[in-house]
Amino acid sequence: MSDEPLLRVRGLEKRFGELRALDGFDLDVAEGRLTALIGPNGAGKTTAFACIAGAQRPSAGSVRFKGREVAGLPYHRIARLGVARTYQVVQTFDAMSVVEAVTVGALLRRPKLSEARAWADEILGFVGLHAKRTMLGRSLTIADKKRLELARALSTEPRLILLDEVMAGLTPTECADAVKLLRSILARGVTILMVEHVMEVLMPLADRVVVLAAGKPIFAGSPQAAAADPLVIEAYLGRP
Amino acid sequence: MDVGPLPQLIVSGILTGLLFALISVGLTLIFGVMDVVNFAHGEFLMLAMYATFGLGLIGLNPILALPVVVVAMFVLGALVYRFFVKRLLAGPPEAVVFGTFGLLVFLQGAAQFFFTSDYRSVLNPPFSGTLHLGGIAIGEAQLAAGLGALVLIAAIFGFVEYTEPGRALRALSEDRVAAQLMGIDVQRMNAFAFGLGIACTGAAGALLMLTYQAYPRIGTEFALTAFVVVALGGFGSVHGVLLGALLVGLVEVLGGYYIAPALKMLPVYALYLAVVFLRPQGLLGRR
Amino acid sequence: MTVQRHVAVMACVLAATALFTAFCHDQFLLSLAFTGLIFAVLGQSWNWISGYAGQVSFGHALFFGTGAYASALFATHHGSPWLALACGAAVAVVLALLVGFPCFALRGHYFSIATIAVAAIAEIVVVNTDALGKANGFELPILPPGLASLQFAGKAPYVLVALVLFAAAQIATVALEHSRTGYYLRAIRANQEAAASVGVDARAVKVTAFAGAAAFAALAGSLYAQQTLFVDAESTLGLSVSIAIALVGVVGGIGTVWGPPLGAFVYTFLARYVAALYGGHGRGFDLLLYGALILAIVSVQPEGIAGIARRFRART
Amino acid sequence: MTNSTPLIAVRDLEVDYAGVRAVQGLSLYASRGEIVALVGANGAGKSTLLRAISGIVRAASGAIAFEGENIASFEPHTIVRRGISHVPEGRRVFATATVRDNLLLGAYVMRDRAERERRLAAALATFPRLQERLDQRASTLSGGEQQMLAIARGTMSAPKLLMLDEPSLGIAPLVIPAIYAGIREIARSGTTVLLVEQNVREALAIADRGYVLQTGRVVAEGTGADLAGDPLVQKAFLGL
Repeated sequence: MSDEPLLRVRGLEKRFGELRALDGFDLDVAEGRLTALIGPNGAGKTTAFACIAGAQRPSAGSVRFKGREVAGLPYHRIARLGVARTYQVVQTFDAMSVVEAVTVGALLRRPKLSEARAWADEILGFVGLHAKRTMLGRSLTIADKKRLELARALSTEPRLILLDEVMAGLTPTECADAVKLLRSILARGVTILMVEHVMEVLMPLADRVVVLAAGKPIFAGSPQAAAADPLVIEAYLGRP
Repeated sequence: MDVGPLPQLIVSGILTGLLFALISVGLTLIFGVMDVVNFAHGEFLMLAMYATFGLGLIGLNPILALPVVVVAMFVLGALVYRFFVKRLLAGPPEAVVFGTFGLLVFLQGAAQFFFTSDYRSVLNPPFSGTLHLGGIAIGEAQLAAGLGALVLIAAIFGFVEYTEPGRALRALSEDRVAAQLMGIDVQRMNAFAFGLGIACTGAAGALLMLTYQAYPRIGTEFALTAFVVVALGGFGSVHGVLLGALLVGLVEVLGGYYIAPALKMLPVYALYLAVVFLRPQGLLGRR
Repeated sequence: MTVQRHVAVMACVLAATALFTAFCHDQFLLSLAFTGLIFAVLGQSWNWISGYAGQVSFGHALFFGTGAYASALFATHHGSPWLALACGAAVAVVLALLVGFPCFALRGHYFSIATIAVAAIAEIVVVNTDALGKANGFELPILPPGLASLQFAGKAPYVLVALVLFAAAQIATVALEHSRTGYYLRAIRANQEAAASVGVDARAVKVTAFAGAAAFAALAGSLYAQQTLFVDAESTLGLSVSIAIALVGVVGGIGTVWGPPLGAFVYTFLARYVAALYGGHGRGFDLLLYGALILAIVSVQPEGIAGIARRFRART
Repeated sequence: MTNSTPLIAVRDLEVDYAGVRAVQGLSLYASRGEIVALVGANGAGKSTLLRAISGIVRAASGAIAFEGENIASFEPHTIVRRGISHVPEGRRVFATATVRDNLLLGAYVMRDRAERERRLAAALATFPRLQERLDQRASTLSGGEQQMLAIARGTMSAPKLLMLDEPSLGIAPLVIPAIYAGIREIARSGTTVLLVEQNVREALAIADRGYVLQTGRVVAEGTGADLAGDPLVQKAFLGL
């Protein structure tokens, strides 16, 4: 029991009609670490996230979080157990102000509004969005919307946070800021599982990468080893 | 074996269902092509009924008035799209719901104001007799309305299935982006589809005047039935509409006879709720 | 708006209405004020679910009618109209839970049409039930006037009672805006999927708000029944009532504290003005005007009159 | 027009997609009769570029010159009429329509009936497997056949420029050669092809020239053969 990782996925399958988006997906995520999920387009990374977080119901397989089976539980129940996420295409509450949007997340563990607002402010300070707390979600830049999503996810005090392409579309400076932020999230004791395609970012950051191709894991190990693995290169570039 | 009134009721249910189908096919067409639930759909039906009544005053019976009404409603529909619905589609998601809802209130108010709440029926009905076919008695007017609806539904199906604009409509309702990549002008086709949908309703309005009376709130009654029909068949499914309409027609007529006339709509609404709770995509709809 | 601002506006509205009631002796104006307040409460309760949570209902008369019928029945058979108010609200809450649970699995137009269907079923059932007076409705017993019997000689006391209910609805709405449920409702409207990702059980939250809204609508229905001493299906459960309630909300502005009262004021004012101009023929012209108003508002300012006011404030 | 003016030239294009600036100051061109491959990792902006050219997504700034005319602000249906056809990612055939109807929809902008029939015959000659499936619904086709249908549909409007987005994605490996043979044949008949591919080696093998894209910019260009041996390509793909 004690040696089971924080998240353990076994034989996960997700079918959409004929298409098998996930086809026997296995994954272990160790507590307190940053694990990265990479793979070519259409490999099933976002579907894997959706199935782990509960946004979609897996067709088969097991997802154990903190030693407990969570596959097929409703989305909000899994969030309450301590899994938070961001989206590949940002999903902010556009009509709410920044602090209100984060308060929605903060209310999960702090039902009293005043406490939730205070906590939201603290998290906004942590992600560097405090100065924009009264702006509407829809008027933020892309980088700030991503920060807002991150703040909303963190405000639920998750044990595990799933980050889907948080770096996409960011300028190099914004990327560097994001890397710093990820490190400080790890320092808070939050485990990270992230989908990312900029390997450059992952190299110094990830403890372990899992490469997904056609719905199956084809490699698990250090980022350096992944970049040199012939199977991984073939998955990306096609057969030589 | 005595089968009682059942055959009579079934015929009557089918004839009623065909008219429902004609009204609903317009609703589902508009929804399929542009994702708009036209809450004012019944009010266009009401307008068409008044138009038919008006044309009756200058001597055209409903059958002769039908083509005039259809063309007028098509133009009206296309204009309403061009100058109103198009703007709503660019706004927030509730805009379309509230906009067509506002249209409902506006048109109903206008009818009450200009035509009063009186019931109007055409003064020159072309059919008045009753046919007796093997023990089944059918009003000629009801039969004519049902058969007229059948012909028009067949025409619409044929149009959607076998013509170039019909193909474009189907393409748009299936995948808007892919349709654009084929070179289909979405705004033009939307206006066309809205016009066509309203024209279908217009035709139904003309046929309804063979057996019904026009009054300002008749639209809401039929629209409610049309929503049920469309939801049963699956929103956007043209073929599903025929199935849904016949089902609703039969349920309404049989329910009215075997339960109580005043309760005839009860099983229809119950059927709607049962279907949306158990099979939200409708009987033939795709998810 | 801050809470202090709400309190200030509230105080002004209450004082103005109370003064008007004290000094106005025109029974017709008073009965208009009563209607306006009832519609403000109805529009506000509709706003909870259709405005804040964005689930557009066209069947809200269900709860107005439930309150009217339940309290009328209770008052007829058991006496105290005050208990009847509570009874009407309780029945409406139970009904809201029963109806809301399956209906909130539906989204968008499927939900809207389901609300119409449920209200229509209720109307058909009432119209065909002997104990409820069928289509003719039934009259409430006339009791000696007084606060205990909730029956009064003039219209003014009714307005004051409605004013109390209105104040309660407004306070409840401000409280809702500053509560966990209020935040959750707005998050659901903004993005239900993202709300679920931070632990919001959308269906439970919506059902909760629905039950609260039903209670207020039922209280409005009970007061209405006590004032007219008569209930019938069409004027309490009919689709046209549901439409009028939504109209008040849309015209005033959804998702705001002061939108529905504003919409109710415009609604009753227009009706009165039009009736005065056109006499008995006015029926229909008011709808025409509201329809035109909605069309104009939706194409120009989808946030309703309250939205226009807010925009104006933001500019100055 | 002389052969020295390219058929299409994109200059300093910036495009936002799904809230991200997916194309950031991109320039490239394609001459008549060329096959030009666009390769790069997820999120490099390839699909967004195609969407901007076909008008599905509006460019934020920059120019798209097609036969010397800037089409950057044109409506999609006008762009199709100008002679650009876009076969989108994920095939997007009209599933409930028959194969024939799908093909005829491809020729929607052609008024001449006889010409339409000629195009139909040509398309069926390129992909003979569609011939026997003409009256079947597109949904009954296999993934590979659907891809053939999508490409054939794209050629029905007799385009001068055919843009293909990931034609080998999610297709059984056995079918891919038939698809590529079809693409080669279409190019031989004089149509310029812009090919976006994940399968770099395959794409560069048939391309005259290629561009390597990374985070919305061109990082390398050259002939197909040159790029195929360039270690930069592998780096770009793995996001290094």
